[in-house]
Amino acid sequence: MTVAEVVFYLLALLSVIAAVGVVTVPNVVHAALFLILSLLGVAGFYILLSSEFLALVQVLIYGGAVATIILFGLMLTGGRDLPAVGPGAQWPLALLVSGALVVLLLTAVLNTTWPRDAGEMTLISINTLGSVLFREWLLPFELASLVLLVALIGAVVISSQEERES
Amino acid sequence: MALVLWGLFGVDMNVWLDAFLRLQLIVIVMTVTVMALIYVERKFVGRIQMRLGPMRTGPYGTLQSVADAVKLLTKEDLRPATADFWLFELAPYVTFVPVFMTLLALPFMEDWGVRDLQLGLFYIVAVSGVTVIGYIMAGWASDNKYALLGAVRSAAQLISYEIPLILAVLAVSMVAGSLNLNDIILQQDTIPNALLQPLPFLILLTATLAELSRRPFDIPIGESEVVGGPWVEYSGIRWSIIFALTEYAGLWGMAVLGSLVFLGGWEFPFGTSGFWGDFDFLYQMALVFAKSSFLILTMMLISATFPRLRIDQLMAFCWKILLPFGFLQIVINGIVLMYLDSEVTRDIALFATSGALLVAMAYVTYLATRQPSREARVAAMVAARSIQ
Amino acid sequence: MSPEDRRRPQEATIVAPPPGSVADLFAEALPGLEMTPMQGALDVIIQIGRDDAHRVLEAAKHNDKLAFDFLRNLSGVDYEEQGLEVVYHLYSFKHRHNITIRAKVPAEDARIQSATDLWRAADWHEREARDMFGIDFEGHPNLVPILLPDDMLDHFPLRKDNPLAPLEEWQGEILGPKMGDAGYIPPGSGFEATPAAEGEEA
Amino acid sequence: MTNDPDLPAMTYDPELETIDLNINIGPQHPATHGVFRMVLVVDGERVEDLVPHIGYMHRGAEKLSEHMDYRQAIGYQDRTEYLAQFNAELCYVQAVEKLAGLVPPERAEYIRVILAELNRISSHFMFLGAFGTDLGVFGTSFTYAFRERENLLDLFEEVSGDRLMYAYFRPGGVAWDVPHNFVERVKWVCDQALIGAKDLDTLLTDNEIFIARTLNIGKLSIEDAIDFGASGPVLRACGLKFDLRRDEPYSIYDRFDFDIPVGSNGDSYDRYLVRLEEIRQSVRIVRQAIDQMPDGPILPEKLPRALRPAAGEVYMRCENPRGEYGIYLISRGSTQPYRLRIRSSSFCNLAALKHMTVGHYVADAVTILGSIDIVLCEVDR
Repeated sequence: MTVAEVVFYLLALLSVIAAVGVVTVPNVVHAALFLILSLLGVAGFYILLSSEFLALVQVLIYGGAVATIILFGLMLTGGRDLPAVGPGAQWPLALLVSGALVVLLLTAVLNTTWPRDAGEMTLISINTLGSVLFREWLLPFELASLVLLVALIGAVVISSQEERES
Repeated sequence: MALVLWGLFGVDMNVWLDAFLRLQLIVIVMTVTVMALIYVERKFVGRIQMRLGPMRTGPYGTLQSVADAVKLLTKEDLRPATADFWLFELAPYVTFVPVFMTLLALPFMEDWGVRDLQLGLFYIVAVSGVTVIGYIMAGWASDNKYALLGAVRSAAQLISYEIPLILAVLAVSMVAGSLNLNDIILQQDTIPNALLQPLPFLILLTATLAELSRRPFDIPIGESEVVGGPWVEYSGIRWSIIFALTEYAGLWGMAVLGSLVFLGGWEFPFGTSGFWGDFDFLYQMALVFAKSSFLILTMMLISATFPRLRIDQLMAFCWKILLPFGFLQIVINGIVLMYLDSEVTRDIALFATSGALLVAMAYVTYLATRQPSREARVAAMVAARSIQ
Repeated sequence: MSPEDRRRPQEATIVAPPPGSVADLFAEALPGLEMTPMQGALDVIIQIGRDDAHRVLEAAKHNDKLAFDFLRNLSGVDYEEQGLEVVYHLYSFKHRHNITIRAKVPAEDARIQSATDLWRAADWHEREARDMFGIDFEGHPNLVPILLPDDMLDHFPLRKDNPLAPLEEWQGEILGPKMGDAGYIPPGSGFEATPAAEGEEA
Repeated sequence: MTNDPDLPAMTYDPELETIDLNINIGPQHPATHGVFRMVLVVDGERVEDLVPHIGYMHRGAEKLSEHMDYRQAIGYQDRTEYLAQFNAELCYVQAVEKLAGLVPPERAEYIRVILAELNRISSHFMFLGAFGTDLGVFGTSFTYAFRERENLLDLFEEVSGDRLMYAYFRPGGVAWDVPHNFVERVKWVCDQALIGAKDLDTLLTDNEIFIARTLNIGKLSIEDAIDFGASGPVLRACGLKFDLRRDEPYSIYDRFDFDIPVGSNGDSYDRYLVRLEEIRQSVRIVRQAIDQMPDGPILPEKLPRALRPAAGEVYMRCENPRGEYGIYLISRGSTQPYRLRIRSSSFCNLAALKHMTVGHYVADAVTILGSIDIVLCEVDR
């Protein structure tokens, strides 16, 4: 087993445990922190796959900003410990949906031809990434920006509306 | 010593042993630097405030940091009974580790950093952003209103100021055409980036102060408001990790980054001439030391003389002034770099546009914060006297 | 003079204020008002009854000739057998004159109408007078203790029937046997260490 | 847009409302200048409500004075107003003099006025230093101000024998004559105070952040200020030119030429400016007084061993650094005050705190509290 494999399994263990922690711990802030841990573990995978840029983006956006916003919201909602979540009346439906999801994912995984080894992968340099993003896929990229901008303006309008009413 | 160092890192060595030794070295250098910085800040600020600073421990108080460290390490480590155990205990480390990780990518001398990363600049910005999670963990786990308020403030401030920081760094990397710190430094052999890009340099300095929660941006930990903010309940060794290591290692790291990226690092006035042969690293070290010291002392001077901003003013400054001008700088850089081929015209254009933007930003800030002049205020006071 | 004579309070001789003083303006503004005007060391004083107090204060604030817009001070005084008094020191920025209004309040039925509707300054002063003298200011929006602990509602420190605690009295002239010894705590002073407390200390 | 009648009203979900947070600032907090406590109800960073709590320093100075000789009670004035002790003593001894019919000799009057004005300077320096610290200056304004305050305290110690609790004024004059080098020392101290005021002026007055933090913060209109019983720099900052030294002259203040600085806006910045300017005006008064000071006795020739003023009452008020300091003294012919009521200037100014603060940010609450310049011992007495 190479060092990379050992690191991979350690990271996998970390991510999976953290992901399980997200849905099992009763404290929502703990859950959010587990989420951050899980996301950072995923960033580790990217490094193992030699996609440093993706890993850093993962750390910057998910680990830094998004998770912080989630924490921010949770901290201010007051209630600390949620009551233990038991199976509700909708469990057959939930089972159906999650089963379908599993089947879908498995099909996708099995039908994809994977490179046998991480070393055989073509490394995508940041220059390639940049030119692909800003030349070939410029329109979808700009559209996504536009959607975000609209959401941003909407948030500002809604919050300022509340302020004016109160 | 030098030969030992060179021999250690020059030859091929087991990659793990090499990494281990380099890490050990950076830890030692960081610890010493942090203690020195604490002493320097106390002396420097003391002189600004017309007092002597520490004088008792050792000659001219030079051992004060050592004495403080011993005191802090032996102090009782208190934890509030209602605190969240794991989060409270882990928060200082979550705050400190990202700061330490930024140090790993800094090339302090030619060919010498812990690791030369292809995306070094981006790595530093991304990793340092994780610090905020430590702030939030500490603030929430302390079960204290001040800590909570401080955590909320730090979350808002640190995330907001990360964006101008990224923009500033991005502008420079556009000029250099690389995110590798060594490449960026090597391009500054004649003109440092601070001249080509004065506006991003200023943005970086401002955002650094905010990211490090130093005065005048120490809103999350402002003593007269939230009494230390997220760290209000910490004491002893945990507090020394936060205060000494995080704050001063962060200051040092950001100052070195600024001196490398904007002031030319070990490259600028002399270039990689190598006129000292094996001892080149001596003047390189001295150059980086001098430049980063200049930045550190500038930040200390600012933090010793300015009052604290208010959180809304801080956010407004970030979102309404720094951010638009940072974006403008990037757009202009893109146009200049795209259409100007000659290096001389390119440099002139970069300097002219960035300088013009800097002036424009200063003017907009002046307009936004314009207050009646002293003469107008005196006139108003005289007019008021006639009321009764 | 014996110590008892020294302690017997004297009464101030009432000197009528000079004609044309502020007291006359009050008589003009409120005809038929029962009041005793007198000249103090600095200001003109008028003494009125409790039931007239709010009427007089209202006139003092709103009458154009009086226009007392500044409540300098509001204090309670305990005159022992003559009952309590609430004293208002007022100043007018418009006419630059002063007045001291003393409203008599019987000690057994210590209540008076609040002046908070006229001057917001009266708010904290009245709360303090309530703390110290037990005067109930009717119509006060928030008459809770201000200087004293929140539960100290039945004990009025500045009333004359409320002596200083024995601890302070030791410094005075009543030093008895052993009183001068360091650390001696007289029995009954309320400051003796209880055996339980001693056990806890040890 | 919000009030468009055609659109359905936005549904209001109480579950989504931001919770109000109660923040307890004090009694042990670096910004409360003692043991003041305020409970802030904040919505985010905005102060929705403020509940001040005082009384932690209440030591019953009024009650204790009723059990003291008239001269013994002087010491309680020092302990009540511990930043402007001479001013408080001056008010008290004048109240006793008014009742006892004592007239202090000229020299004593000048000594008192000089010391009281110097005390005003030291008190204002204390304010300037602490105000900067409240705003987050890293101790620089504090050390600048304390250098000047130290000069003044040294002088006070030379005169009275104590750095803080002077008990130097007496009904009828002062306790003993000033040291032989008093005149030179006072002149030197005045020069130093002007230098210190200039240093602080250059450090703070035109600092953009300082202005941004104080201008239009904690505004008070003249009408509100009068209604709340505010006095001193808080009242003058609103634009009302009212100073007891000028409008109801006591002691010998009518002999000096000085300006009354007033603000125009009634905000924290104007309060700062007014205090800064008052330092310069006080230096002016001291310089005139030191030139005019005559030789002669410092106590009246016939001074009774035990003061026994005739029955009567007086409300003596003085312009102290923090505003109108009043002593309501009732004598019923004994050697002890029958009732001593201290009208504390900070107490009245502090009552306006809630009115000034609500609607501002948390950080502004600290600024506004600092700009009132409270002395907690004076508030609680």
